[in-house]
Amino acid sequence: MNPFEISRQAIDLAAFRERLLDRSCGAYVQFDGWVRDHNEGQQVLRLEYEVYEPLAVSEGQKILEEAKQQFGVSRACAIHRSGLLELSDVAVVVGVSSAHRGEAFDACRYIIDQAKIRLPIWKKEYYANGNAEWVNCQRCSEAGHDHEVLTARARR
Amino acid sequence: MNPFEISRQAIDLAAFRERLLDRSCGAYVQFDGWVRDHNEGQQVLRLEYEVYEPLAVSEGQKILEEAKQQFGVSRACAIHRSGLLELSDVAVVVGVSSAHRGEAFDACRYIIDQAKIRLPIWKKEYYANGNAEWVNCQRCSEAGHDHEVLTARARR
Amino acid sequence: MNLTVRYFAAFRELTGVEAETVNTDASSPSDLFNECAARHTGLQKFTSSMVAVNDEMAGWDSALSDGDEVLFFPPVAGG
Amino acid sequence: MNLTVRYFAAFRELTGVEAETVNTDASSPSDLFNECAARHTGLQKFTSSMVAVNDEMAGWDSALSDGDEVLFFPPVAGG
Repeated sequence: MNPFEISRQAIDLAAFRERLLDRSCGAYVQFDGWVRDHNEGQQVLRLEYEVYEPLAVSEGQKILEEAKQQFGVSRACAIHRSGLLELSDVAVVVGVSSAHRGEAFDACRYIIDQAKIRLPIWKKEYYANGNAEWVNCQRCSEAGHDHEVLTARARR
Repeated sequence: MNPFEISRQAIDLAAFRERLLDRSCGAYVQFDGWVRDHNEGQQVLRLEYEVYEPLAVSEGQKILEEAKQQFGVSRACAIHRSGLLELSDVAVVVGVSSAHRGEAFDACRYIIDQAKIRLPIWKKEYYANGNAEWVNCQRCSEAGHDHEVLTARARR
Repeated sequence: MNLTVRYFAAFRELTGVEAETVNTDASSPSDLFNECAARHTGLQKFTSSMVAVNDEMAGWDSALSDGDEVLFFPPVAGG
Repeated sequence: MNLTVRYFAAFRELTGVEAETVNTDASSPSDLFNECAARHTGLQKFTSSMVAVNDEMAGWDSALSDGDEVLFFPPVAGG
């Protein structure tokens, strides 16, 4: 099984965690990204991930390998959803197991931070007012660039 | 249900996670401490946690509250095992949900770091060679103090 | 030379096009994007837009060859 | 004054005692520990040992009152 996957179905978290189990590991850190009911003052009803899968998978694997190399953790896996998601659905899960906890936290954070800025994945939020909007990457907002709103009418 | 618990039974991770779910949250970070098959060159067969429960619970709750205050996360819960544990068992789980991921990582790490040095919980490792040893706190080792080995013959 | 251009997410919606074949002398993805933007009203390169050539991430100033498939990515937002 | 002393984990195994009642003039947990260590061969206060009085964490130099329950904790190791 590929350590980085794109899934069109709901993520099976129990099965995901199984893949990280390792008797030599004392620490496991997991990050879940959940579909939140609001964003920048707007009430979100659901959202949609568009994924360019060939590149998302190869780039995702690169990120996992980098994390293992840089932090010396034993295992690292991630799954990202594509398609339509409802509130509270798991959009992405990252799991890292290692001998000690410090590097497990660092590696998990590295993976999700990199995934958000490097993977060809786009998120469209559907709002209570009937609009839909492509959401911009965290990096832009954090860097304080002009807010680049890419508005598009909802198609559904 | 108490946000911080001591459990004599195996931890039900799915039920634990349910308690952290929150539609206003986009991030969930979970730390598991697993029973590892080795420690400082010794092969570990199993281990035992002794917990002074009244104080562990009140101090554990304080730590969770501190994390919520300091990092502004929505929910924080933890369960620590007591009694005998086998390899790969979950010894402790910490879960944090919040609007964004940065503070969820920071709060989760704060909770497990504090739990390890403040809670009246002691770990005895049972080794392949028949010995058993009380393990000392991380802080001592990290501070580079003399290694304080509290050896005791295994009773079982 | 002939290139295939593919648009994703907001870019696809702004152009109304998923993929198109273009005959161009553009020397780089950056030049090519400007040509495409001249044809498609509303298409503009946002900060942190990315480009891939033949399924590999590429620089905006990299070289292009006949037959390349050029992918224009608006700012990504995974997770 | 009369105090109850409780030993945990390694301390319990080193003394062979879970709890004992002592009559003492010890002015602090630190003094009390030294008295106990004189009675129980092998008992010694390791760095980062902790003490609780009446189920509250306490300082080694805090005051003691008649009837207090004093808990001696060897270095903790949760998680």
